[in-house]
Amino acid sequence: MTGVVADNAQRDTVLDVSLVRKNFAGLVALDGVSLQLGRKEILGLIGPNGAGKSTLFNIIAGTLKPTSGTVTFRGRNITGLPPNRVCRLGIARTYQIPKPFLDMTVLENVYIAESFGSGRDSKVGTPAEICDLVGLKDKMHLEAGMLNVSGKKRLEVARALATSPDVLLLDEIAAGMSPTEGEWAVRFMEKMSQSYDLSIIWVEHVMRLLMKGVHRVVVLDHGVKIAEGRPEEVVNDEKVQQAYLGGKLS
Amino acid sequence: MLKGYLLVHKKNFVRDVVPWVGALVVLAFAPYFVSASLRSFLLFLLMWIALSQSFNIFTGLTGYVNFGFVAFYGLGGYGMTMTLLSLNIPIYAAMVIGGVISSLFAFAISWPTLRLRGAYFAIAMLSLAQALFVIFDNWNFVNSATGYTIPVKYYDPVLQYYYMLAVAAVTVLCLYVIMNSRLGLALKAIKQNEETAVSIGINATFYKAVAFGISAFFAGLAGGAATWTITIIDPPSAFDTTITLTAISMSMLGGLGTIAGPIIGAVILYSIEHYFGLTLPYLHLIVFGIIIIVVVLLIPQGIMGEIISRMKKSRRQEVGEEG
Amino acid sequence: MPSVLPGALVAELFILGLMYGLLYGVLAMGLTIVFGVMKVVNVAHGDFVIIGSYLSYWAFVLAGINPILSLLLTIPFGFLLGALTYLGLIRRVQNSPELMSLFLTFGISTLIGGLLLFFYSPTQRAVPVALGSIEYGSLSIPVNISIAAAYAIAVAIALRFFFYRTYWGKAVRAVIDNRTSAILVGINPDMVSLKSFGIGIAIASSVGSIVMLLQSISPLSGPDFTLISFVIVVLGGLGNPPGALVGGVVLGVVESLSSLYVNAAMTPAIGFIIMVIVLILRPQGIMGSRG
Amino acid sequence: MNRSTRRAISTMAVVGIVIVLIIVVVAGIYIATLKPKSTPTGPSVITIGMTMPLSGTFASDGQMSLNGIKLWAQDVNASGGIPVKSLGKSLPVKLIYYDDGSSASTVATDYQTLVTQNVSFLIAPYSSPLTLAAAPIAEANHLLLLSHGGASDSIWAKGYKYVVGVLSPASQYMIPVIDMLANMNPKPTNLAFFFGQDPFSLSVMSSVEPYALSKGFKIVFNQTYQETATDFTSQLAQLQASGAQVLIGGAHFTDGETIMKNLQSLGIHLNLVSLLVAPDDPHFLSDLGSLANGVTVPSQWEPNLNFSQFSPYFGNITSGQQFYNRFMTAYGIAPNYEAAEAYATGLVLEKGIIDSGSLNSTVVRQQLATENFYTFYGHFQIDSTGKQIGHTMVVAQWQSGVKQTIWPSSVATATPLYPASLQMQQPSTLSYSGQGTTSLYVGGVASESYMLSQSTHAMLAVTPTSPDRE
Amino acid sequence: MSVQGIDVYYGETKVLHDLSLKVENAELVALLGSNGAGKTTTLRTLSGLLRPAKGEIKFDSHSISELSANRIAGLGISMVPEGRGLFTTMTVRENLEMGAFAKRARREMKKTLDEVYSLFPILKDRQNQLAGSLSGGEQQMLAIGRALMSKPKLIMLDEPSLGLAPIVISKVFDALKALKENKMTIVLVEQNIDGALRIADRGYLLENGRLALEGNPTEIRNNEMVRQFYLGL
Repeated sequence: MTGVVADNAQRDTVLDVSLVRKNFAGLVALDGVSLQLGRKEILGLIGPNGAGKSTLFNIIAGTLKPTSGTVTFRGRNITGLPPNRVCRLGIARTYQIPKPFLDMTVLENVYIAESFGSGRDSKVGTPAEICDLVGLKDKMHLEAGMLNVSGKKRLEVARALATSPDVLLLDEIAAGMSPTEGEWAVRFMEKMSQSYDLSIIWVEHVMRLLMKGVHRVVVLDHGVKIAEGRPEEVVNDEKVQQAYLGGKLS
Repeated sequence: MLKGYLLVHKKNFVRDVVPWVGALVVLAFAPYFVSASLRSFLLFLLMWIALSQSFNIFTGLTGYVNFGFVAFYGLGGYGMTMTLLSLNIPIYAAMVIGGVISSLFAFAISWPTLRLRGAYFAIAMLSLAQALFVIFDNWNFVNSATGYTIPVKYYDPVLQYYYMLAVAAVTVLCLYVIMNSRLGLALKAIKQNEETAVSIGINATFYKAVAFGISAFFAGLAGGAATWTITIIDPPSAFDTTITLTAISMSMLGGLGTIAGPIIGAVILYSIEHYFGLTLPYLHLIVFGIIIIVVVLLIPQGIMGEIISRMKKSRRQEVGEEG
Repeated sequence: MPSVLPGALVAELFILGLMYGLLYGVLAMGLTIVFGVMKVVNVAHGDFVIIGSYLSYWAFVLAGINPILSLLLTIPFGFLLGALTYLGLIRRVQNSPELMSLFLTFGISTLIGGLLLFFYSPTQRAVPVALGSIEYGSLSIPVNISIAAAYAIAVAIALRFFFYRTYWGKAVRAVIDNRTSAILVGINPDMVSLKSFGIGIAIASSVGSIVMLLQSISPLSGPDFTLISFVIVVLGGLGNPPGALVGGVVLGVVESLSSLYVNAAMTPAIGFIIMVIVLILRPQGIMGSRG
Repeated sequence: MNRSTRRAISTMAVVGIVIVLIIVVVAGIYIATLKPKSTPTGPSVITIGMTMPLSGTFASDGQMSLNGIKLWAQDVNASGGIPVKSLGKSLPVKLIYYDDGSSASTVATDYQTLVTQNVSFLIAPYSSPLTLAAAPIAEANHLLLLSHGGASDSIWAKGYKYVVGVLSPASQYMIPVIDMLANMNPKPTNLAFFFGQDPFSLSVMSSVEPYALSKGFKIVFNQTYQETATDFTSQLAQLQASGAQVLIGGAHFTDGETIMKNLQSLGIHLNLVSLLVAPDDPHFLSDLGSLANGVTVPSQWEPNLNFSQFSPYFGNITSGQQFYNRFMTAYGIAPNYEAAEAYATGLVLEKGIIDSGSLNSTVVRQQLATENFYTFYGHFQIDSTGKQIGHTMVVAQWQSGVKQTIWPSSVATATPLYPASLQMQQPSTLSYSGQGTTSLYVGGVASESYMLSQSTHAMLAVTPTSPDRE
Repeated sequence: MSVQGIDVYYGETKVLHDLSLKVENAELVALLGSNGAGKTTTLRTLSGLLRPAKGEIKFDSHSISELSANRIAGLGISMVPEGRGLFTTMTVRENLEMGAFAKRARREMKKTLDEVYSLFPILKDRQNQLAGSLSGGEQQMLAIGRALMSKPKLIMLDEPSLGLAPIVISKVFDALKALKENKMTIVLVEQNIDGALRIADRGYLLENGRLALEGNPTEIRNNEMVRQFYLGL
């Protein structure tokens, strides 16, 4: 571990992923990955295609069971719990390819998430307020299937927020958004994190944005954590450049 | 919860409720002004409405196609008959027990079967119903192949009509309540995207099993009421795959997942079957087959599904792309 | 139930079960190929068997053609019928959800049943061709069942040749394996589907000819054959042709040997129960490899 | 799919829906017109209602029965109708019948329809379950229900007052076969029972089993089977191993023929095979050829029976042969006992109406309780429950392509072919011309004739090589 | 091949916006861009698996935008899909035979087979093994070999380096280089920019379904946008 403590928010760890390993029919997708997420921290998770980011997300969210290793959420071992239990405990996720309930309106989508979700009173607001927050107020009564990519991504966020989470797993929220929208996403996440005591793990390929939005970055390659630290440090790391670009470009 | 959802939907109670109550009132007074033959036609039409609707409660709301649906009908019929004959309790109580037995069976098999998807689930359920048929046919506890007859002292066609009307009405009402409840919301989410549903905290396994059990309960009630009317029950009639297939065809023709759909489907198909059955013996199978083929090829969503999607389309055109 | 099992009887039952199993296994192969290529569960499979049976029956009655010879008729006729059914109906639901094809073929099954009833009345039909049995020691092996098994083996070999030695056969396997890649190498999936459906139905209706040697049939027997094929296909893994053959043999032998302990009326339940157990324990079937 | 085709298809969908709706409306109107037209001046016809299984499991039996009843109605009307004393005139007969598709629930609806159509009497559908489904409706409406094809004894054990059986109940079916076997020389010792798992066959089995034991037979094989099974070889191989000399069993049609084909392919040697229902059907011969030879069937009636010497005798048809010819001329196919019992049902009703002079079901039912007479079908007499006790079963056997009555000896037309095992292993010739079975049904009406040609007769005439003994 | 202003939708979502490209004969063109930029969609559209809603794709001056994927393959456009898309239940040799399914190629199959074997000798050793049992690198070679079997005029590869060890990656790139030298026209989608630019003649950089940059390898290397898109800084 590069051992950089980004800010004091990290001191109390909300989510602790420890030595997680996952094999798929002989292939090693994750090889002993550990990471900690602090309270109100926004952690970037990056790595080239096939590095194991999605696998890690799926393991935290309960969709996959790790071959070995543990996931601890606020001191409680949640390894191998089914996704619905994980969500009710307070970990929400978005999908890289948006998976809304297509035939329902935007508001219904959010409403369902709110009414099941964590089972507590929503700390973010009513479904309508959440739609407003993510900028879908005037599209609230449209069917989710009719939204454009950016709208669907916003809906993903709204749905995740409606479950009243403590930890938010964001998967490529900015891909498909315009640069201005992307800037909005960065500001929005920062605001959410501060106002609602939210910790975020953020996977994003639009690095320009990600690097502005996160406090700390973890880099995966071939299922192994190859770097961790502040964005500007990580970018100049030689291993990272090798993994990303196949070598130093210029 | 219900309140919040209704806010989202802005239900029009006058438009939504009045026709149903009207239909119920007409049907309730029907025995006083229609002939016995029409009453009997209506009775079995109500049975098919109840059956296609209880089929719809599970398959329409979850998207899992239950090809062994008749098992619930048969178990309800047997449950009703056997409790009636052995315990000598009022017939409505026996019917409820039949429904409960069928429901318990559904819960028992939900764990292994609901893990299966698509064609596997369909084939597994089909085989399960066939296995039940063979087992009942050989099982002395249920009087094997001979089955049971309901004693003539219970014969009362008007009362039978009202019971069937009650079963159909309660089944339709139950579907309405489910669709507007937390359970319905969860099922709707599961049907549209099970993965997302689970990711927002919905326990899909549990809700599916509940829907399965409710569907079985009402199919069992209908089976009990039908057995009372038909007066005999034996394995070939109780576990007749044709019943499953007819219920599927009816709800599919009308539109799975809608309230009015299975009712419309039942009215159309049962009328056709009754009409051709009376006049052209072999032709009704041919007509039936052609209708199914035409529906699949031309209106795969069923009549109500087609109407709804047309309404949506025209609304979309009003709103314009992306509103 | 005999307290001591005579070895010859057990051996005979085993051979009978094996031979019947081969025939039904081959029948199920027709179903499983169609599923593998198109993801279509053909509920009308058994009804195509009956069509073949009736064709053989009339060939026999009108022209005195032996059911074995009428294979020459039912195989091409089945293929043509299958191809036409595919072009006219199945093709239109190929890309819809599995459910739709299930409904469609159910409609076809109902239609065929109705048409057969309309034209042939509900009476049973059989052909008076007797072939006797081969006595071997204390074993007596029926000739007609042997012919059925021989035909099944021939079909299995022919299919194996087709799948592993011919270009189109390999193309069928390629489509089953990876549809997108198959298209990308230039295989026309519609042609493959057409041929597979033709082959599936040719198998069904030719088995119908063989069935005429073994038993009596009626227009309503179709669904019975469909059910047997379903059980076998699930045992062997949907979309897995060799699995279907294995599934058929397993089912045939188990049912035959179980007749020593179980009343015949219970026998059909054995197949269903095995199948439900297999589905629960190994949803991919006995031969399935995916974990 | 591009937009224009999609639009075309939805247009077609709308057209489809409209067509379906039209059909429904027409159906509705049709059903509405089924309501009785008011007849203020008393009945001008005798209306008799029934359903028949013209499709589904019992379709072939239903078709035969319907033909029998229709023939009776024709004959009655041709002779000027039935004289009704209370009205002082003869009235023609009108039949109203529907297809019940072998479904009990359809029977329940259709009989409700029938009772609103001014029917005076009801005739039951073929088969026991369907008769049981019709019975409560008849009972509740006080209408006579004559059963011609519902044999199960349980029908008369439910306390119905209006259900009258014309045929011998199931418990009587195999009794004469056992009697016959007990008289055979050498008498067989080991019997095998292989019945279908259905109410009728089980009912037959439950009475024949104790009866056979009481006659000193040993039952060495006893199983039941599902009618839908496609082969019975593994069970029959065990039957063979059990050392059984006689096979008694069966259920209906397809299964009976399949049992025969399986027996033949296994080369099983049996002295006698007696199966329910299937061998009585003329198809049994055309479908199985020489394999049919020697197979026996318990029968309610055979064409070669003649009861005209008994008194009192009722009906214009005086002999089985006469009925056979009459039926052949009308439908072009040979009648089986189902056709005969259905025709006889008409005769029983006719006799009841004439003797009571009334069209009131209750009166006619009381009259029938006192009747004791013969028709070409045999004896009629019922007990207090309405169950048939007068009529007796006979045993028929295929001999050289002809179905002969072999038991009881008082009415026998031939001596039993016993042991009859030899034909079982004779491979029939592959060049069989098969002219016997070209009965092509269109919409349930036989359009081509069933006729055994001379050449077929000659070919099937396999001379029994074993001496006939009795 | 030339692509003129195509729009492509996934359902109702527009994923490619007015995209135009050109591929000259015997040229190796690299399509670059971060995840979700639209590279794979572009390839799927060119191979006929997706239909452009607008615009035209021309190959040898014939329009192919309306042809089905198997027809396009028959014309000599061969694609190695992402994840290789092998027929895992068939042998190596059968996979290669399937590659030559198009009538044009089938006649010369024997000859082509030898050529592929000489390019990737390991495939010959493994010819009777099931494709699913090969190692990742061997599978990638088989996928390329299968594409070559159709005697293509144009070959398109989707992320051939994905999931491979660095040594194997360089082997794959060497093979591509060899192909290019044999006058094969190649379109390469890669996230390994360095490797791709080393062998490419020209490159296109996509971002959010739009063309962001076009040029020769050196121009792209020196453009700041690349580092920004990939690394954000």
